[in-house]
Amino acid sequence: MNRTRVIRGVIGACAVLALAEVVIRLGIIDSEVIPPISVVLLRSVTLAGDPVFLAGVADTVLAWLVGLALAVVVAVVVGVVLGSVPWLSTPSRIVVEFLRPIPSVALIPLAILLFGSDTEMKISLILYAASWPILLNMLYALQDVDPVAKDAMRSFGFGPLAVLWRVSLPSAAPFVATGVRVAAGIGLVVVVSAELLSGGTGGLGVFLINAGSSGGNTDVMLAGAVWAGVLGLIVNALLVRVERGAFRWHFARTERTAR
Amino acid sequence: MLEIANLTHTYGSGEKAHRAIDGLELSVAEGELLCIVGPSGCGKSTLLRSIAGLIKPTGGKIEVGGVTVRQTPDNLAVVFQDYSRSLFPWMSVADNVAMPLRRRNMDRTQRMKVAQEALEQVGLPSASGKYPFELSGGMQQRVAIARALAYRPALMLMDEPFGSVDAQTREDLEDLVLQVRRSHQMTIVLITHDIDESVYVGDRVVVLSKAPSRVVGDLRVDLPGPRNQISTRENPEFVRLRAEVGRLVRGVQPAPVL
Amino acid sequence: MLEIANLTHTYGSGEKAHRAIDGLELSVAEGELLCIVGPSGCGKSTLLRSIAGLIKPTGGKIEVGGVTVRQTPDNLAVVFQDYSRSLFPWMSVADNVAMPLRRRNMDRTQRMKVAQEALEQVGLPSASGKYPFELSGGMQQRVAIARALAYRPALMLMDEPFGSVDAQTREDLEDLVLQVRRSHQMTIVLITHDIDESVYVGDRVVVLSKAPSRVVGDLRVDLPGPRNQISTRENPEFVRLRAEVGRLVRGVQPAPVL
Amino acid sequence: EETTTKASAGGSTLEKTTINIGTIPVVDTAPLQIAVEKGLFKAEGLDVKLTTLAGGAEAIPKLKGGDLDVSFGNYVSFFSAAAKGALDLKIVSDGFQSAPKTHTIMVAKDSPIQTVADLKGKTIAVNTKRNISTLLIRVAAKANNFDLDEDKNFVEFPFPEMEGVLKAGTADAIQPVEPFGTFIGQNIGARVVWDTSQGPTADFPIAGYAATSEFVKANPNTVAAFQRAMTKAMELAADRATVVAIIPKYTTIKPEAAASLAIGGFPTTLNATRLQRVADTMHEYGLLTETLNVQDLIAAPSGK
Amino acid sequence: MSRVETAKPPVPGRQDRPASRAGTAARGFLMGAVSRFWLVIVLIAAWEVATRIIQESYFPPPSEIVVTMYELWFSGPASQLFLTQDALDDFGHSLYNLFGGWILACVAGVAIGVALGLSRKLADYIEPMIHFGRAVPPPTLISFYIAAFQLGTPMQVATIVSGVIWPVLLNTIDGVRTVEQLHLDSAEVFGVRGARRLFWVVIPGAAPKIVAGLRISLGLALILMILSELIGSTVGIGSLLIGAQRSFELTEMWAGIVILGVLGYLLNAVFVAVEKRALRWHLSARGVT
Ligand SMILES: Nc1ncnc2c1ncn2[C@@H]1O[C@H](COP(=O)(O)OP(=O)(O)OP(=O)(O)O)[C@@H](O)[C@H]1O
Ligand SMILES: Nc1ncnc2c1ncn2[C@@H]1O[C@H](COP(=O)(O)OP(=O)(O)OP(=O)(O)O)[C@@H](O)[C@H]1O
Ligand SMILES: [Mg+2]
Ligand SMILES: [Mg+2]
Repeated sequence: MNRTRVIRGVIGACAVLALAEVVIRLGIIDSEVIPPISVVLLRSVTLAGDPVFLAGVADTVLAWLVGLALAVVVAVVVGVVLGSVPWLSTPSRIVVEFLRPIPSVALIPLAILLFGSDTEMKISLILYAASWPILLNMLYALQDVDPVAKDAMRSFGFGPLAVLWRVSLPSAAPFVATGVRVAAGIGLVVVVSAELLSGGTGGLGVFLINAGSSGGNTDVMLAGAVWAGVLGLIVNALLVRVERGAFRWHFARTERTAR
Repeated sequence: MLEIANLTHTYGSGEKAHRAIDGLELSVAEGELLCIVGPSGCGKSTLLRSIAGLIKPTGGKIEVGGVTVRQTPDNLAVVFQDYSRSLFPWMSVADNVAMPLRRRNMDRTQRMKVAQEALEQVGLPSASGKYPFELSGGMQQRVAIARALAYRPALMLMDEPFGSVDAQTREDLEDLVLQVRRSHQMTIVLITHDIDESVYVGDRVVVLSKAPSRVVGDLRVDLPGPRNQISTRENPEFVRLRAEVGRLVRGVQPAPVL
Repeated sequence: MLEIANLTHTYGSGEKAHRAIDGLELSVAEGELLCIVGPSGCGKSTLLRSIAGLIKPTGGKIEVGGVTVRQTPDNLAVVFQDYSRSLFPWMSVADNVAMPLRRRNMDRTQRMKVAQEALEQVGLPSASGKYPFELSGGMQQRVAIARALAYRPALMLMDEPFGSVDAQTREDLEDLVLQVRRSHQMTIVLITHDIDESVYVGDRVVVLSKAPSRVVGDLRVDLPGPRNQISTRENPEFVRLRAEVGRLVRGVQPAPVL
Repeated sequence: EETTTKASAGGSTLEKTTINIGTIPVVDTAPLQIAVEKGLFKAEGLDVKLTTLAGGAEAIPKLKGGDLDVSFGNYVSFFSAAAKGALDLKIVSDGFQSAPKTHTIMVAKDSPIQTVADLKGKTIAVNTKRNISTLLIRVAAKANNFDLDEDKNFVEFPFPEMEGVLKAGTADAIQPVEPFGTFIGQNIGARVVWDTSQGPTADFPIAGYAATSEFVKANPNTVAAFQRAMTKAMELAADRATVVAIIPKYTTIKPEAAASLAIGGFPTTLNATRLQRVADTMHEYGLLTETLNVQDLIAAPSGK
Repeated sequence: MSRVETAKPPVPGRQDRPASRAGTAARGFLMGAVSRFWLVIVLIAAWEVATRIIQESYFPPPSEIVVTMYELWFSGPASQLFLTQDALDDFGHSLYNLFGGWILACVAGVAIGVALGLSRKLADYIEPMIHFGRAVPPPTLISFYIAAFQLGTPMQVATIVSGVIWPVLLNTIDGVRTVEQLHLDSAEVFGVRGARRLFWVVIPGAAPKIVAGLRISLGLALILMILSELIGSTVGIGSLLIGAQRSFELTEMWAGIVILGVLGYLLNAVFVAVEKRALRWHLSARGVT
């Protein structure tokens, strides 16, 4: 079961790569500007043996994971408050909606100023950008909780907090988890972009800036893209694993939907 | 125990307003088992939810144990008509049953023991480790009953609690409720569509009119206890009461369908 | 019409495996109304879902109209046990009922007319504009019945279709089903827990054992038609059959609860 | 890092021995790399940590936030920041000045654009807008009697992407710096339509090293030590071979390629009059609303 | 966003009590406004005070930001609704790209998401590539954009689409996979299949989750609009914001940030209003009013 899935994934990836190679080789996309995928892939492989590159990736991944973890905590806490404290929720939603569309890119100088170290700056940007999908999915999921289940809880005399903790949150959890996976992708994009746009002492993006210092190195940049994608893929797979373990009830119930 | 005065509830407003209950008066004594029967859609579940403080009726007053109901009264348990949605899908059956016991200052072992006992009482000794979706409809309904029974509330509200189980199990559950009520001094309000059942388990049967509902009949059931599925149902008084309730229910029916 | 041979279904696998149906054999003739009774959790709904092609049984064979069931057979309707979850919450009641009629090449006006008629037949003439959540449990169940009836399927599967309605409405719905069956040549498989009901509406009553379920009784109901709620139920043959079914059901019961 | 060690390299006490310096991996920063490589900072008792910047603008908040003590950056960014009050800074060392072929305007081989005048109304790719690049091009345009709009005629692309930009025809012209200019010329035969290091912008000061006034004031000895090291490095950088040798060590440029690059000047003195040219040009082109007295922004070495 | 998820049951009687007197109505309105906006007011006041105390050029006080915003954008002639020419250029261009990109992403995201949600097999083949793709940072792909798209709107719309499609896609997949089983079964037994099943059952059933995705992506679209104007653009709010950042016009930069916030708030308000109509069944069935 799981094996077929992996095999299919590999087939899919190969198909996409082959297609991209053909598109570039045939010049459908300007082949002078970007190198063929095979070249990029080769370069990605050689990069994996470069200790400087690996150190950069380690820096990036560290900031990413810490930022994501913080984002989950912050978003869940804010989500709980917004979803359960009525007098605070309406007014704070305005603030949330105001803050949400502000791009982290615009905040880079401010973040640089406010946070001493490079890593802190990156973490703060991830936190800012990655919280929103989790928060919004959570608010929608809280809305989607079966009222009969909540009533059942309430009828036994449990207070609003217990209802929240024991009914609303568990029932919202699977969708929040989807939000976390969305956020993971956004977080990686933000951290590498921030490194590329503002530099720093270490990280995948900084490695790419240095690599681009001689020009004509599009393949390195694209190889960086490949590695970012691979990291995203791995973390997504891990998160799905965790989800499947934690929400067995959910997946068992919904397994049949997709045929 | 339970005092309802001039209860009125209207769903929605403006054109779509629907008056479900209209000036309903009812009182239930401590330890009594009251059965409520009435046509489908008349407002029985609405009444139950009002007593449980789950909806705020638009008019009138409900007192439980002398206290006006604003939120859910303490020491209450409800078996919902929509039992399958009232179970928590992320918890095993045992956890579902044990959940309310957290309010009873029991440690986990105790809770699990009580839950297992309750599950055995409803005929599900081996369901504890399963998830609700792995059970049949009737089994889910019994889990909901077990959850309410294990909680040992002072006031138990049951909305068609035996609708999805077979005849034999139904009788067993009726007897179970009677027995638990006896041994734990519960007050029970039980909604049912089965007229025989209402007379068999009830100390009193209240018949509601079609919506907007009012009380159209209030019969005291004077049958010797403890009741017995065979002898009680053969008792002439039982037969008389059953016919009486039937007449009342039919009397309030809308024009026959078709 | 319906041929079931050596049907077996096991849920899950390994340690948690649960065999719900074990080598069940059953055949239903064209135009027949078959009632199935059996203890709670014995596998009735599983059987129904297998016939409807909603689950793939782990063994055996089902044929509907001579064709082996792989996907859902054409011209089928089901009233689910969990009726409230089977209605579409985003559609009005009328749309819910009219929705399957899109396959019947009707235009919107016709569909709405048929839906309204079906709703009137089940005693809900004024519910069409409402959403399902605005209805009581029994009303939702009747909407589910109306949806199936309006569709006029060749084969209708009903899983405890009258469990949430009051006694009077139940009788009316029983008669409605009989009448529709007569006038439209439907084959109906009806699961019920009410033994009286099974004998009253059925041409045949099949009793299932507890899980893993097999057929333990198969009774032909030879009562004069058209049936009538009063005279039929007074017929000595009815009384005999009822007792017979009751005995069969009790015979397969697990040890009494408590 | 804030520890003040008594190191007596220049005879005086250094207030701060570890300094963080922001740099960009381009030819312009060769002297800084030479200073590191040859141990010039060490000799002054300085422990230098280098941080890669993506562009000059990020230097300002990093200096302000204390992330960097000294940073490489272009004068246009430094002067705007100072004039707009974004940062109270001092230039502590000159860095780089243009020379023939270091800052050119290039077009594709088969482009119809032959002279600067043909750039009128065209789109030109620059690394950063409102910065030295656009200024140089606008000066060139002005010399040909037309104006280029800071927003409408320029688009931002990173230097490494400029080759692609020309190839794909995304922009009509590009303004690369070395090494990109040379490589793009070699790779795709791009033509230079204008060398900006001529006329009003000949030998134009491009970039230098800045610190906050606060830092300069609090760490006079450290700054002096830095300046001494840099001056020596600048002197060494006057020898083209030294520069060519260091370039492959901090960029990905191959040694043989480094030899073909155009290399600008590395001024050994920090001269206010020269830098004033930049400020005045900025003022003329509206990048500064008022004139700026560069003398106030200079922390000239006291020792020499 | 005014829906309040209260832990208490809905109070149906509250909204049907007519305001007896005009005074009550006015007071009610005022109370409503206060209960809605008090936090905003408090925060702005705190911001003003804090920025005035720290006197930091990177953090100008909001009052100055508002003045700059007025000068930049809202001091135009009445014939242009008081918008300046700059405002018309910047907003027009940015919003055009924003909506173009967002709508394209939504359509594509929902379409692909539904397909992958419905077919496990298809998902097995394609999903890994999706999780790969969504982790690729746009700046690393500049050369690809240069090769594939023209400068200006095409490149920018492509950037926006490639950034905002993911939440729509993932939420749609999740939504479709978790449609109530019994709804699908009901459709199945009544022979509702193919397009009908898709439009009448699957999409409405997944709608609440899809809508959450659309809403996340709307905010993200604004962000990507800025990112897309960062590289290879000549006009637009993002271009202005970055220009201001580059030339250290910090108040102008903040004006850009604030206008984005305001825009985001307004877009969201419109979105919620539309959503409330479209998902009325869902909200009222869930007791959220
Ligand atoms: N949320 C709601 N919004 C609007 N109307 C409602 C709502 N809930 C119930 N009603 C209406 O109120 C009336 C009473 O409903 P209720 O559920 O109390 O009936 P009931 O007596 O429990 O019926 P049943 O025996 O069928 O369960 C019904 O006519 C129903 O349509
Ligand atoms: N999804 C499932 N996973 C595992 N076991 C299941 C599942 N669905 C049903 N079962 C088991 O299969 C058996 C038969 O279930 P089914 O729903 O067919 O019973 P039923 O005869 O319809 O009972 P009821 O009268 O209570 O509705 C039960 O013991 C139940 O626990
Ligand atoms: Mg009810
Ligand atoms: Mg069943």
